[in-house]
Amino acid sequence: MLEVEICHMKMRNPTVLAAGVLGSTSSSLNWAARSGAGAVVTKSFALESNKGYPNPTTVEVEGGIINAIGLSNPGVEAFKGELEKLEGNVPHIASIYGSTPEDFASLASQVEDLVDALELNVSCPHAMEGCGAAIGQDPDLTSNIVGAVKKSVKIPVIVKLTPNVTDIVEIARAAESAGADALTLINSLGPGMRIDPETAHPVLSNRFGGMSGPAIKPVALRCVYQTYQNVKIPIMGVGGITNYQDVVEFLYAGASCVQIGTAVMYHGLEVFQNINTGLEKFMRDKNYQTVEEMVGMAHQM
Amino acid sequence: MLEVEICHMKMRNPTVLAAGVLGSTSSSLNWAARSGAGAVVTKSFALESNKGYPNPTTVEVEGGIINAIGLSNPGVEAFKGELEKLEGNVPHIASIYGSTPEDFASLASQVEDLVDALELNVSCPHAMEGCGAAIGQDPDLTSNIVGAVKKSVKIPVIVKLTPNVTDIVEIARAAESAGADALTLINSLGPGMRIDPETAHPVLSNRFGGMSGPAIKPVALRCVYQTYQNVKIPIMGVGGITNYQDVVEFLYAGASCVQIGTAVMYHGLEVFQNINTGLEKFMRDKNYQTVEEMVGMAHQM
Amino acid sequence: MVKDKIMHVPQVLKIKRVVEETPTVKTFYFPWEVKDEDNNQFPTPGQFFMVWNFSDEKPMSISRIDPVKGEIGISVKMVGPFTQSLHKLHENDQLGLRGPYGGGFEIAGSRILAVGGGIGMAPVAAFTEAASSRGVKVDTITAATTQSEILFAERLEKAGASVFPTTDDGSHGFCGFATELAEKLLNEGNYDMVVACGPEIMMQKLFLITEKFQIPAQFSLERYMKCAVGICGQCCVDDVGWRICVEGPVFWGDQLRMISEFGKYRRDASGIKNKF
Amino acid sequence: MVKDKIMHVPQVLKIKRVVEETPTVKTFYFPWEVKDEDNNQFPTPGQFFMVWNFSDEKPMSISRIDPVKGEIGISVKMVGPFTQSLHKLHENDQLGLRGPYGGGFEIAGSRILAVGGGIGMAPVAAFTEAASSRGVKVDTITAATTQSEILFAERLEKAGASVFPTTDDGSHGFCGFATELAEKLLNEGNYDMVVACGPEIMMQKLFLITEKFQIPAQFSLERYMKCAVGICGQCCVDDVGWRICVEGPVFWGDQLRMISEFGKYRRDASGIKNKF
Repeated sequence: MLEVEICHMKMRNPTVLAAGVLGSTSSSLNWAARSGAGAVVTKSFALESNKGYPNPTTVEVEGGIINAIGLSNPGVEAFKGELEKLEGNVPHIASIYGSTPEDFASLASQVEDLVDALELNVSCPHAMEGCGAAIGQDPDLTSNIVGAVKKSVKIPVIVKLTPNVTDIVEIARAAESAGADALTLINSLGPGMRIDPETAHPVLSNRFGGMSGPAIKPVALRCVYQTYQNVKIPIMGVGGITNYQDVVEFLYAGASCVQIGTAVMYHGLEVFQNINTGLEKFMRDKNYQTVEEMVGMAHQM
Repeated sequence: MLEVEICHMKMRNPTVLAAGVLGSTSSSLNWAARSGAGAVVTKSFALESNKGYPNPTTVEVEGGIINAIGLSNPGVEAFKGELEKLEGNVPHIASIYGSTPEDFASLASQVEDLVDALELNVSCPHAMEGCGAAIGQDPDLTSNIVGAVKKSVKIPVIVKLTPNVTDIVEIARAAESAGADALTLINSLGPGMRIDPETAHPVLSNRFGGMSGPAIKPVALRCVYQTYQNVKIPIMGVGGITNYQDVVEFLYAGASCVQIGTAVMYHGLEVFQNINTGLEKFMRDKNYQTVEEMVGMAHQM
Repeated sequence: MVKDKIMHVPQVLKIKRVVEETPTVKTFYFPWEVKDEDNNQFPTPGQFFMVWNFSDEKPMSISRIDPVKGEIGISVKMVGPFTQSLHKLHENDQLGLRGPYGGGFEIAGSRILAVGGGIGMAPVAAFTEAASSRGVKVDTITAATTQSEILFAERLEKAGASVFPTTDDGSHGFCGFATELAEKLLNEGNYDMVVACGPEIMMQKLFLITEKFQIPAQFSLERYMKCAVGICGQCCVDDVGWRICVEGPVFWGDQLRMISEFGKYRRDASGIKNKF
Repeated sequence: MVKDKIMHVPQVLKIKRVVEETPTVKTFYFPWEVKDEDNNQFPTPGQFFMVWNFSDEKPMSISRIDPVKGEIGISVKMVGPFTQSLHKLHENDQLGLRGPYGGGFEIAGSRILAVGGGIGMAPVAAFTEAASSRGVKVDTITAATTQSEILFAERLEKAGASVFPTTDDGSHGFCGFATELAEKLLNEGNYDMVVACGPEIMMQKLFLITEKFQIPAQFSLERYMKCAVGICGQCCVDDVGWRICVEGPVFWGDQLRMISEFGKYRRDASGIKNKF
């Protein structure tokens, strides 16, 4: 009943472990799959290793957290060792980042055989120089990167977009035109900041960090709704989802499935099973046969 | 001890009633002043009357609310009747909106004698056609409007900016170059959306509404911090402030004073007095003599 | 983080049943339960809900509160497009309820005169039942234009109140305005308090009468509403600034003295003043 | 909305006093009170704080927990730039503490062997005091390279534990590794449980010893940490995936069997594996 299919990937349920939440090792990805996730996305990795920012890299705020981990990763060579050990009967999606179309294309080719799809992280609000949101805020750059990756691999290419732009629809259209097979909306919001009132120190070492958690759900939902009206490719909704009602909202707004991240902080990996159980009950009560029936329903209202 | 001065306006404390919160009548503005606000900003008004959007216009979300009132107002002629009845020993700031530089200039001249300053609302994320954030997302339009208003009035001109842009600093600089005397950061965030899971209906009649409340505080704080580094004119910080610690964060980030809005929903108008009491105690503990000493301190860390 | 209690969201409920009270008034019953894990409160008489029909949302008084049956009733008079759309609804149709909002009537004293004019009878009925069930003697004036529009008379008799119907055209009960009957009863009886809801002109007259009798009185006011959570300022009243949705809708007589616009004007959706 | 409980924010506190434990270890005491209105919890032995010196933030074990005095102690061994900067701090200087995080040691059984190697004595000391105060007989091995580095011996004797110092160079107490002494004591005594914290190589040997003796044991592990709230994945251990900051840092021996990287390697800030 909960099965969905996105870019020809069959998922047993519509809940996906979001990029950057655990996911830096095969161990944690396999654990998420065992815990009930319908698919898993790795933490973003690049050609070279990166230690990320000094701590503090995460601090709580009202309704969520802000983080500036800074895309730490051991580099593609080491990460391939992780990808080789992926288990579980779920689609595995590799999140990759870089600063040029060539970076992205090279990464994509190197891991194509080890995963079921790619998610291009062109939208990290706390990436270091030349990576991250700077790309996803520019339709041309986005388009070039998507085009380069599409040329170099056959597996589905999903593009994760930042909400921190004047018009997300413009970027979504650019990604679609360049051949993206699906979109993930949204990466973390803001960025935001927290200052310690005792000392006047910005808490994060990077000062600014991307917001995630329930507080960003309304914005994520609007981005999904707006984008659904303007593109044809499927959307993975992400942003503040913590319970099955949230999933229902995202499906109604036009997401074909959802990603879950910060909820793991509040509820642990059990959150996947809890959401799926709740969603199944809801669908029975409402006489839905498939998740797909619910997708985009808010647009008929 | 709490006194501040912004654009030569003396305020007994740094807490200002934000535009759009109560403020549609002299009665409610006077009440806010009596309740301890250091200054008050009116609800935004325009040349002509406007009923705004149908209800629902407000709904709660995690850490705040989203609203799409739609800039309802009785028009400048009727609103002048309200401005004439303003009382209290606090600066009165008129928030105005329109769709052209001429609209803004005309409004400004008409009310110049009745208030101490103007706040230009070029940033409402749920304004009707041609007003609102569409202006504040365009540096040239913003610049033209600020320039036109500056030419037509002598009282200080404050510009309220939207965070819903790729780069808020660009807009802030445009406003400053055009002669703005101060900036108010930020207008409501997003916009965001909420969908009823029972029926799939978007809850707001306008579907999208601007987010306010504690959830947006980290983004507001980052906007203030970032803008403070790039402009010389003073900043009024606004976004999710509910207690004196929040005020301290905004002062440290670079705000010269703060505006308070959605906190009135949670705590009533007593929020002004409570914040001021807390702030004064904090300043005594920390041996601050003036609020000004605290402004921008986070930049020295 | 401990999960927020989010309260200001319409809760979509199925209509349990519809009662046709008069040719122009229907009462819609909804299940209403208060569980620890959700954020519902049981309303008190005088509170209101924002009622959402999926295209508009308006404040509506609660006319019946039954914690034992776990239901509440909202009575709607057909006066315009919104209420017309509600009147078309049947059992099992859905509506969104947001609230309850505002403060209710205080129950005090041992003999109370309750006055309801037209659909103003909705909160007065809920109050009459609540006060009667606490052993308070309540005399309730239910005023309407004509006999067929008299509201809740039987129900309130059953609750133990003395019901005094009055019609403008004299077709039933006392012939004349509610205020005339109220003055008569106040002259005759020994009341501790008056509560009232109805057209503002009626309430203004009644206010003057209660002043004359120096009897404490509570009045439920109505204004155009948007947010209902105390921030949009739409329902603020001159000159004191109070919000009908938070400080109101029920005010004591001495509070009314500070509401200079009472009986004079109200503002429309854009904020323009309309005289009564 | 009921205000969130926001817990994962550094709380900036003034150092109450600094105790120089050894030439390389200082204990920093902080006031710690648990009030209803704030979100502090009193930590339990084995839990850790993220300690923020305003330029970096690292996990540090709690070495002393005193709810009566309302204070906690964090013992820091000088090993690099971060801990060097901490060692420069004095009374009334400030540090940020975020936490407490992770699960602590469980106190069970009536006779316990506690083993601490080097700065691993920090949580073992807190555990020894907590268990002793509950009437449990605790024998605590405090292991160091040399006599001057022996930690907490006197303090733990006072708490009622039997303290067994051991030094690599034989300058004090038993001469040899903590694991050799532990094996000797396990052979002689009748223990219900072992708890341990120290270099992972030491713990791995100790784990094999406890397996041989078939005695239940708890071990406190350490990994590079970033978020400490269970989402960044930095401290996840192979192959089971558990997070040291949430499922750990203390694990039972049979849990350790599922942590294949235990004693073999750990990941650095970028996620690259470094062998022990």
